[in-house]
Amino acid sequence: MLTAETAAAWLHAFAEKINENKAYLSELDSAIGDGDHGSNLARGVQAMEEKLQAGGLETVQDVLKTAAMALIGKVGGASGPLYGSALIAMAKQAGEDEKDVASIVKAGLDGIQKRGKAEKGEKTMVDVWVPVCEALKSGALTKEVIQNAVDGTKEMKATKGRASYLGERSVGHLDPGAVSSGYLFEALLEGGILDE
Amino acid sequence: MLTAETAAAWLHAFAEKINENKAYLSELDSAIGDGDHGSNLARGVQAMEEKLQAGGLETVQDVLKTAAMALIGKVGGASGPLYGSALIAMAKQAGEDEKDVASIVKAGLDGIQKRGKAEKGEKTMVDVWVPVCEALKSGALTKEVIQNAVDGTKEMKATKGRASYLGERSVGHLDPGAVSSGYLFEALLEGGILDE
Amino acid sequence: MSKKAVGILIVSHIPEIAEGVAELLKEAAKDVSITYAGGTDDGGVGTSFEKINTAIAKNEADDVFAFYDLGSAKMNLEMAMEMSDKYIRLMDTALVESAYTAAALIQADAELDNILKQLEQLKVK
Amino acid sequence: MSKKAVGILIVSHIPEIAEGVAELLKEAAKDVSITYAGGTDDGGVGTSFEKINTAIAKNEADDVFAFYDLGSAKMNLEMAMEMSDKYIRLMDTALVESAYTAAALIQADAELDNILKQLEQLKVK
Ligand SMILES: Nc1ncnc2c1ncn2[C@@H]1O[C@H](COP(=O)(O)OP(=O)(O)O)[C@@H](O)[C@H]1O
Ligand SMILES: Nc1ncnc2c1ncn2[C@@H]1O[C@H](COP(=O)(O)OP(=O)(O)O)[C@@H](O)[C@H]1O
Ligand SMILES: [Mg+2]
Ligand SMILES: [Mg+2]
Ligand SMILES: [Mg+2]
Ligand SMILES: [Mg+2]
Repeated sequence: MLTAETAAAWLHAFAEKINENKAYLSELDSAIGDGDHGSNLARGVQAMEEKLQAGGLETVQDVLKTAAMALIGKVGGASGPLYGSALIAMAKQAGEDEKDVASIVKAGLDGIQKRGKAEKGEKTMVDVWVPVCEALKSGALTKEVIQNAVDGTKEMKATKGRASYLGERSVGHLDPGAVSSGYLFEALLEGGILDE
Repeated sequence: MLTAETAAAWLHAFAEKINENKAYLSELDSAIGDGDHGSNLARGVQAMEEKLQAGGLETVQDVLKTAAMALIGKVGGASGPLYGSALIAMAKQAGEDEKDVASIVKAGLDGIQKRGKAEKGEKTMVDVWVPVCEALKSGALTKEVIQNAVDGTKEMKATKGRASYLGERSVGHLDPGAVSSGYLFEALLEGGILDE
Repeated sequence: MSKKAVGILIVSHIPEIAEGVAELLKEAAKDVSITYAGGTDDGGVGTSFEKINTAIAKNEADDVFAFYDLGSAKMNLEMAMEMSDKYIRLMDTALVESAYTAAALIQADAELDNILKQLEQLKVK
Repeated sequence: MSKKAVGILIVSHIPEIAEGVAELLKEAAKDVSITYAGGTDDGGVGTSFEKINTAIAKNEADDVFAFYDLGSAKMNLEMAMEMSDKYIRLMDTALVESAYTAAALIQADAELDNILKQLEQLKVK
């Protein structure tokens, strides 16, 4: 169940995955971007962890909004406003119904798309969020769904974000933002939030 | 008559006029450009004077070429490569016939146009060089010809150089490079080079 | 239109670019309010929502042309715009060239329509 | 095409812009030779024929894309080009955006034709 506590634990697990894979994320970004996705997010989640640990957050909405502000303030790259917009939209939706994880994540996707204007198939984090939203809706989110979505970005040609400068040359590489979004949803699964 | 001595004297008189009118030229450039034409040329003619005074220049070609290199090296603005290209072309033509001032100045105009691609009527120094060349050819260069050419730039709309960013807003102001070119030709007249 | 009515904001991933572009513009537009935000909070490569907010607030105009280098700067700019009371015109035009054009035209008291028309031709994003 | 076969030259009126653009490009193109010339000989606003010559010479490539900010930089660049043995491709494209595009594509081993085609769309001068 999603509560202020499990939401904080979810984001904490996400932060741990980012920290563990910081070098890998930047390496992926080196191939088709500017090589900073890992360090951008590591900087962001560190600020997020500090805010979350400060405590005093009583609702899911509070937790998500606090995380959003930290990421917006600290990331420095495109992923900052994108994850930030996702979390702001998710916080707002959690204010409506903090138990409905599928609707909350869907609101996050809408936030990302409002900010970045990317559609499915443009080799961005959207290519993970879309199938995850679908799977959440039908109660069928699994590690495999996430992994397939992440891997699916490999053969895509980037038409949004920095990788789009490379055109055809972006094909054959995983999208770093898709990989980091994969961590977010793995952390969601592992946190048991979706269990009845 | 144009000789190494009178050519150096000509350029020296030009330098003096630039120094005297440095503030005015920059003020003109403030209205439709970036306000540095006077200081650009002052820097250039100072370097030119140093080189010319070092001596050892035996032909008109030597004098003009030395002046060219100094201006190219030091001016820093568009007028550097323009006056520089003019003087290089003039030096080359002087190598053919150092007495034929009309042909030498015409070569200078060609050099300016090769470099800057401006035609008559675009509110640049070309609008002074063209009528001066015509007057030199028919042996009728006067202060009035020069002054009319300079003043004529006032009502033109700039379509080349920095002033072209202003479009219609450039109308009503003298072109600074036209004014400085006016000084060059006044110095030519005053130096008695054209006298039989 | 007063020269102070319309301002210019420069956003870049690199502090030196943001500052340098403002300097270039100042040469041709000494009376125009030009503010800038470059780099992340700690001066690294990237953009900072906070720095952009500050640069918007510091601009003396309430109607501001905003120019940026790359897409991620744009997203931070958009977030800041949404939180500002000022009218920010986000331009998808060539950073240096279009900011210079706008600055020179504002300085010369050009009409807003005229400025917009000129900038349209510099759209590259 | 080797990454070192094609280089990039940045020319600006402002030293900080030239250096900053090179820094921005390096993030996405760490193996590409990028040299720059900004400001006059004495560090003022303008361009320097000498500095441009040096930046051309220092570039490791013999085939160099050259990007500039404003027209007077272009004229100095052209003079320097005429005196260099290298093949300099003078681009009338958006300085920051097109230099970034070229750098990213060279780094990714894109074909020269492809790079030229992409840059064509960024022509603003
Ligand atoms: N317009 C967009 N819409 C959705 N996601 C995007 C967009 N632009 C970039 N991204 C995501 O952001 C990731 C890059 O993030 P990051 O490296 O932090 O930013 P930057 O490109 O500014 O360095 C990409 O891998 C991609 O997933
Ligand atoms: N393309 C061109 N062709 C001919 N003359 C030009 C051209 N561009 C600029 N000029 C001349 O140069 C003058 C400006 O010189 P200056 O202020 O030294 O250069 P900048 O514009 O680089 O600051 C203009 O007044 C004009 O006469
Ligand atoms: Mg990146
Ligand atoms: Mg980045
Ligand atoms: Mg000037
Ligand atoms: Mg200048």
